[in-house]
Amino acid sequence: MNISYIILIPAIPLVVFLLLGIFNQRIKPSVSGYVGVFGLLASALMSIYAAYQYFFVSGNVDGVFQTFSQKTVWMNFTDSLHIDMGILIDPISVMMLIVVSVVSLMVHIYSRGYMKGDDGYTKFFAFLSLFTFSMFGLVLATNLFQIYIFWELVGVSSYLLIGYYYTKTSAIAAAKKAFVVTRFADFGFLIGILIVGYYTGTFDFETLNNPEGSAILNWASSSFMGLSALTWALILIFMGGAGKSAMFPLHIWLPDAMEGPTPVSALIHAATMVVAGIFLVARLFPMYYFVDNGFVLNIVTYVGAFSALFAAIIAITQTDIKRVLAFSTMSQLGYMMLALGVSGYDGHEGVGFMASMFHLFTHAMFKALLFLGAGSVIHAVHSNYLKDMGGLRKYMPITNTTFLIAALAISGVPPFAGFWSKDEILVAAFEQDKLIYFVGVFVAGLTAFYMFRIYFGIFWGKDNTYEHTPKESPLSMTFPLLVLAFLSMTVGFIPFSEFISPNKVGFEAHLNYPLAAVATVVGLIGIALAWVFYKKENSLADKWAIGFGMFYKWTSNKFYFDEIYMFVAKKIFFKRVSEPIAKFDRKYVDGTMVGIGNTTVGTSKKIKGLQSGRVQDYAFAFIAGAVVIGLVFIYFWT
Amino acid sequence: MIEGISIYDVLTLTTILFFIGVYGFLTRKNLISILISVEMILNASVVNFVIINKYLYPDILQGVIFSIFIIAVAAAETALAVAIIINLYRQISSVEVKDTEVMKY
Amino acid sequence: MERILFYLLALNMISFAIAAVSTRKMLRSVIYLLFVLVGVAGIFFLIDYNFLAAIQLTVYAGGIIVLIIFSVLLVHHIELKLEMAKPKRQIATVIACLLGIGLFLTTIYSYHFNVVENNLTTTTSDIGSKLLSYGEGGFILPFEVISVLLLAAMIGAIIIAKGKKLNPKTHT
Amino acid sequence: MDILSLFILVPIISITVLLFTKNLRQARITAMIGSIIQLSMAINLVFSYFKERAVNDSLMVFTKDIVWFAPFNIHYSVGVDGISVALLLLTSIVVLAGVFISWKMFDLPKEFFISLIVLSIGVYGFFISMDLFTMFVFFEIAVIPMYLLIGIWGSGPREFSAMKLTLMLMGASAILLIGILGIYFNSDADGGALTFNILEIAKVNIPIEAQKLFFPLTFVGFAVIGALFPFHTWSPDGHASAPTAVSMLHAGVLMKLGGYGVFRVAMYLLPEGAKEWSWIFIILSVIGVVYGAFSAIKQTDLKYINAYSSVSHLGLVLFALLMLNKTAWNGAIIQSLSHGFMTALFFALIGMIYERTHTRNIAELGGLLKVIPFISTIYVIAGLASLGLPGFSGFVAEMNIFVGAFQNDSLFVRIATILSVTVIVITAVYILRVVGIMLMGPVKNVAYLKLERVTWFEKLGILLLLVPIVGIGVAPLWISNMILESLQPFIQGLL
Repeated sequence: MNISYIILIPAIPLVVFLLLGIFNQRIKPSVSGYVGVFGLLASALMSIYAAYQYFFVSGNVDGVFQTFSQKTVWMNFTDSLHIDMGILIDPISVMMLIVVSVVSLMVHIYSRGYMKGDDGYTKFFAFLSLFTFSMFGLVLATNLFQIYIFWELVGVSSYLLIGYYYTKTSAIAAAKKAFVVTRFADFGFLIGILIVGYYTGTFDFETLNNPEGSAILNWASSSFMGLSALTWALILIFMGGAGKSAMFPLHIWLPDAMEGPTPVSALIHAATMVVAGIFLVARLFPMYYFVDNGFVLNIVTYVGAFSALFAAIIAITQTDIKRVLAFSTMSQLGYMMLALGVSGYDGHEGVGFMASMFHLFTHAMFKALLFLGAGSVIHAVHSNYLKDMGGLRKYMPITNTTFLIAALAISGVPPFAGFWSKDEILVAAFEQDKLIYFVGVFVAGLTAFYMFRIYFGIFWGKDNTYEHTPKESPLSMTFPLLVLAFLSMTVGFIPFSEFISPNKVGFEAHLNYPLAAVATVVGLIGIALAWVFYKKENSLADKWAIGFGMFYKWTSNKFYFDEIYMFVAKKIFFKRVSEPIAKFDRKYVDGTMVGIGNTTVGTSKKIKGLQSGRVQDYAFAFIAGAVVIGLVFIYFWT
Repeated sequence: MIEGISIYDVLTLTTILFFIGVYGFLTRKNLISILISVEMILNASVVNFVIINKYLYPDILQGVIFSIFIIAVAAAETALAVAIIINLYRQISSVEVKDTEVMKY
Repeated sequence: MERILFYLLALNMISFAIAAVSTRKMLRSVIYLLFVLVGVAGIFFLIDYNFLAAIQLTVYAGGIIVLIIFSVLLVHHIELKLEMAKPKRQIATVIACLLGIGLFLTTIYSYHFNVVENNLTTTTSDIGSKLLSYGEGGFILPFEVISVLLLAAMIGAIIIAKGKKLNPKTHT
Repeated sequence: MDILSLFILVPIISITVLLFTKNLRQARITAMIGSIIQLSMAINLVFSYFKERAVNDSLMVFTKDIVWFAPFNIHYSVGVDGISVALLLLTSIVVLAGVFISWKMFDLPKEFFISLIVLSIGVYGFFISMDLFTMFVFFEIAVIPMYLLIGIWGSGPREFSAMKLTLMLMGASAILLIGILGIYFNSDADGGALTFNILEIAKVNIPIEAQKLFFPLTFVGFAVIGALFPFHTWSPDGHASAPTAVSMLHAGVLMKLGGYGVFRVAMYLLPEGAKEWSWIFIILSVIGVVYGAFSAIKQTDLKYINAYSSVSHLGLVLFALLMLNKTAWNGAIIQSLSHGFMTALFFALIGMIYERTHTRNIAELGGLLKVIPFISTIYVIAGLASLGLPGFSGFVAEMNIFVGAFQNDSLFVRIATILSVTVIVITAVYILRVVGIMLMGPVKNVAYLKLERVTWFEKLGILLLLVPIVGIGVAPLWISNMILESLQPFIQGLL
């Protein structure tokens, strides 16, 4: 298979970025919008073509999906260690290409309407292109270091985009937080990479992931604190992934990241940034599975499950619709992690891996749809808060319908996309660990509940009176909604297991009817509850909230995690570490140096005083000196 | 030779005299007083010259002659010193050491 | 007899010397010095250097002391008490001087002087011929140099003491 | 005239011409032309180096040797390898950028540019010398003008800062001189003559006891100018008081002399000493790395922030040099280059901001992105480069250092490495803090709305510095190969 044209997929957004970035001031906004959209359209078309080529024409040889790669040395470390730049084509990277390009294209189209009239219109498109480019580079990476490079670029693009409204203090803080938190996670990631590089002598995925390869066979090369070095490396790499994918406890940046423009939220939450962590674990899945018998996967499972539950609980109480969606993202990402954690490797055991990827795929579609729909609503009412909304179904029919579809999809109602992927995850969890399965089912119910809570809150509920009557958004915004709604309804029918599996051999996955029925029923219960609580304006919800008391307060404050982190950062690191160090430097280190200087000057002043100019003083010194010398001589001679 | 007096006794005397002069030289704050102390030191040394000449080398006269020279030089020196002191007094109306520190440093 | 005389002289000299350097009256200090000088002359008499003693009396006690007294009277207010050094400084000096005395005396007493017993009398003519002889061991050259030096000192003293004429303009 | 001596001759000619200039216009144009010639020579040197390297595989190329003072065997001996070529390029670029940034130096322009160029002579000479004594002389030549430049054209407590800087560097020189003399007097250990020539000394097995004794002296002597903790305190005050171009040259070039000297003299000539003492200096450099970064978080003066970040970044250079392997050394050299361009850029930008707003206190600034977008955008880019974003030179350097450090498998070094990796987080914090407070947010002062836009010479200066940062970051292979090739003999000497 000829894969050289695939290099164009990331290259086009890069060119667009450079073009728009450098000629920022000289390009008319209308032109820059088109440049961005058409650039990405080209990428998207190529991605689809590549997927077609790979999955249906030349990728599958004797039932095994081949891995193609092309790379060139970018930098040498040692004789064996080097960073390559290149592209790696295998099922998950091709799938990710589609996810990224389609969602990004939709976001681009949508942004043309949403960002109209903004000062930094061109800049916005430049950043979007940079973001897309970084994500393409990340999914196509051939080795750990390349993925790290693009990983960082993804981080910085998110920084730029979250802080897009740079005059808003909250946006600056959010951007900084997102970057620093993910950077902290990257610290772990980087050390993980260093360990892997040192013990295996390579960064290359093909070598690392080969079950018969040296990396996996010799994993137990050196041990540290009871675990092998590679296990530690994988834990640290997972830390990196957890940071980007907003897993507990590194999730705090995600809700704040809502400060960015809504299309950016859609992009971050659906297709780019957050799925990078999932993708990273999936990319290294063979290593995770074989090294130390999948020890690290247990961690992945529990972190994922806990994050899913934790986020779902918080989501129920949030009043900012974007924050609800943010926590729902975190919850769904927890799902994906969980699925990866419970997965096996061969044949049908790999259902978890497949389900995770499947969920990533479907989630990208409906989450993008949810965010863009929310954006459309926010665009109309100029507020993020549920209290300012209600009864909007009359004003915004298209948004209403598409949002409903997305909500149904995420709630796991058949036949929408979310149902299929969530079902596979639950199947995988059921086979592996019953506890995890129950958590999954419970989270599914919660998901349905909070999604419909905001759905009813926005489009039904009380009839708000609006200063400006909300209108349906323009075509440039509704068109992506319609496309994504269509995708959310249909992508669930793709037989994913035939294309994606850990060992790259397709398998048959069947719908497990009892489990599917349970999940569906739980979802429907959630929806029904939401219907009761929020369909009509009533005080039921408030009563329940009071009933939960303390717990409700904790939840709506996100269990005070922000505060804890702020405390650690501000009170401990800034106050207790940084400030003392800065003071210490000025006072003691610098003080010592200045002190040496001052002592010299002081001594010289003293000595200068000795040289008083009074002959008597000199005479005294002379005589006393002569006497002393004489005494010394006599003492030593006799 | 002094009957019953050894050279040690005389030298002890001159040593004490010398150091009294030194003490005066170091502690007095007035130029004339310092001059007095210097005279005392000179005298102590003159006595030494003479005594050593007399006790150890009675047949030559070097010590005596040097003493004469010393006395002459002392006289000249005193004359000059007094001249300087008077001049200084005319300039700054003081002969205290502390007032003559302009040349310090 | 001579021995007693010597001790008397020594006692006299030391006490007047101490008085000379520690009194706070200027004129007294000069007079005490005079006694010391006279004492020195006495020692010269004791060892039979009469000429030297005479010089000592005339030049020192007669000339220099008078000079100093005049200068004192010229530049000093007699009623003033002299300023002394700080006590700390005095003590330090005393200690240094005592150490110095100790040092000198140990050196002196640890050295054996080869004393020649004698009772030679030195006459003035001996000194005079020695001073003016230009043969071996003669002192004619230093003598002449001293003469010139004295002359120079005299002229110098006059010039310095005379000073500049006070400029009436600047004076007022 | 050989190609290397021109690097010293051309500045001397520039100075001579400058002596006859009458006003700012003439002075700056002369200085600019001189620096452009230097830059073109440096670029030419890179190409001729590659050409020469293809046919000549001796350690140093373009060598030239003239006896300077025969009794002590002191030579004017020059030669370059890939490392010096890279650093020469850095110097010439920073000097030219510095001239552009000082385009409006109204006070005593002639004297200013002369001092600047004298400084650059010292730096050029240092990088091309192969003779320890000559090297030392050039080192001193580079340090002295600093005093004048800060003391005369500086701001704030300039006399104090200048004095502090000069005294500390001079103190270091004194220590260094002992080290150099120690090497010199042991250079006849194998029976040859005493020599100052680095290449010849490298062939001699200096007695291990002597190495142990003189390594710390040499190391500290050079490392003080490389801002080794706790000898870094001259740098914040010096930077804060220095005029823009001087800060640029100082942080960008002069501080590199430290790392280069450590590498070329201490490490190369005294490898046994290096092995013996590395642990203590590893501790100090790691402290410097983390400590500099933490201190930077709390500073409010832009120049102080940058000075502390320099302490942190150059701490990494020293740390990498102490790792004693090729990858880390490569990283150290690239980090030197990268830091040179980056801090020079930072100081240039700070200078521009200061010129416009008359304050360097970040608390008083705000929303600059709106009023001076070009400068602010470049500041953001420089910040991102500084925190090690891929695509910029800092990333390449840091990764080389970390991977190299990780090749060392003692637990002590591992821990030190992990501690120094934490800077990628801390750096992010302080960079983003500045960006957040100073560039973003609402415009704090109405007067800022009328700030002057960027001028052409400022733009030129900025771009001159930005291009290599991006160049190394995007395509590191050529420079890393050039350096790696030159590192080979050093590594062999070490083993």
